[in-house]
Amino acid sequence: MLSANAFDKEGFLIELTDWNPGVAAQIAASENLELGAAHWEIINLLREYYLTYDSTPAMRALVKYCALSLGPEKGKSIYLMSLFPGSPAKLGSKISGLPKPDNCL
Amino acid sequence: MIYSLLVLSSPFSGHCSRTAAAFAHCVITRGHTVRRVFFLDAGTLASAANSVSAQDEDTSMKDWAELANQHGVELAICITSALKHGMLDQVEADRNERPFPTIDSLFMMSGLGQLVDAYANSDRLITFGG
Amino acid sequence: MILHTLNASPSSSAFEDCLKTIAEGDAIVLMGDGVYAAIAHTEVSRVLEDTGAALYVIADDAMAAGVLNISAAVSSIDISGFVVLTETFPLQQAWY
Amino acid sequence: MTAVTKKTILIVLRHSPYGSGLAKAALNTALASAAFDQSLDLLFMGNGVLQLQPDQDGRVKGVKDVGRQLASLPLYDINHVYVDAQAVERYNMDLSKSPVEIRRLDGPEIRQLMICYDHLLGF
Repeated sequence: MLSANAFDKEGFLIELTDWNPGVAAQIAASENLELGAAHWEIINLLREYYLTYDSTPAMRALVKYCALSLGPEKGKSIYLMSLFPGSPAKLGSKISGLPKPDNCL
Repeated sequence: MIYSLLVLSSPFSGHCSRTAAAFAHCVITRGHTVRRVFFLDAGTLASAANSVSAQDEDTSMKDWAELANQHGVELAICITSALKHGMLDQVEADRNERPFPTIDSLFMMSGLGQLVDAYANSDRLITFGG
Repeated sequence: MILHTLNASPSSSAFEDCLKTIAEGDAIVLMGDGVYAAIAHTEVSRVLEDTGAALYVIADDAMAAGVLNISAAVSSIDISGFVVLTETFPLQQAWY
Repeated sequence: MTAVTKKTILIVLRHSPYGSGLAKAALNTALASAAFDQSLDLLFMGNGVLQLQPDQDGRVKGVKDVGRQLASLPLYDINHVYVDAQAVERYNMDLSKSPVEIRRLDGPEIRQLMICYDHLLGF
């Protein structure tokens, strides 16, 4: 468990290198989410996206990336919403230990 | 016609930022509308509330103030560029745990969506860079 | 038709890129460091004339730079004149 | 955001990736435009072609890698990327492994392209 001061006011990790699967579960719990296999599939994809494109995806890019990697059924915003309610790109990125998306997008 | 301006120039090098302000005034004088002035990259420094210039040098701030106060022109600064350059309003100062705001209240912190909205709804987009 | 605005010296890549796209019927407004392209009897001013574009310089910017011997092919305008050009030309490309 | 009318825009990128903030500003403008369903294309001209330099690694200097970020453009449905053929030649660039599809244009073709849009955004 990381202490509260490892996170900023919005719950994003301050040091990205602190991230590990346990931290993901901790962030998810603070958002009232329990991570299952379906969540982990997306979390791994988000981390792969970050390594490939050096950026945190906006919703449009995340949906398309999921469609390309996991097939059309999972490349839908409704599917991502069911796993990460509200704002899937933002919440998913937060849990996956990605940098906060650019404010301007 | 409806105009929008994109200002990329720093107010501290060259004349371009001030030219943009003068341009906006002339656009209004000629009977057109300025939908928005959007400041991006080094252009966001135009909002620096605490910038100190030599007493005998003009700054662009009073030109922007006149546009905003007398003509109601919206002065929008890109939040990502602004934060990088140390330009924060009260909300961003609080959110990013900085001690105080640094931008003049004439300016509004905005997302790039406001630039898209500006050009999508304008007959002319005039860019000022360099 | 395109209204080009040049805010960089004649030795810059901005100037080079501008020349690559400018055509007869276009207009160019020289501003900031771009005013040096307006100096009379230079290779650069001849190149600009050869484009067939209408040439303008912002008078204040030229004055500030000490560019007084402006090529006869270049018209001096104030900011209001610049606005008038943008009314005529639907597209502006900023080179800097 | 008010209801957005759709415009066609060309973003003209003319500066090297790390020499200024302009490459990043242009990229973000492109992504925001795509997010709000505008019809946009990209033109890399002059030194701007250096943004497409293969094997760049901004991470070495602790900054975002412009090349890798550009590789995400197709995921934002930005599919038309044009380059200034003369500039590509000047820097002897190999664009064969580019993650985005690129069309080379000479000077007159660049001008022909530019006049097809509602707005030009020069970065």
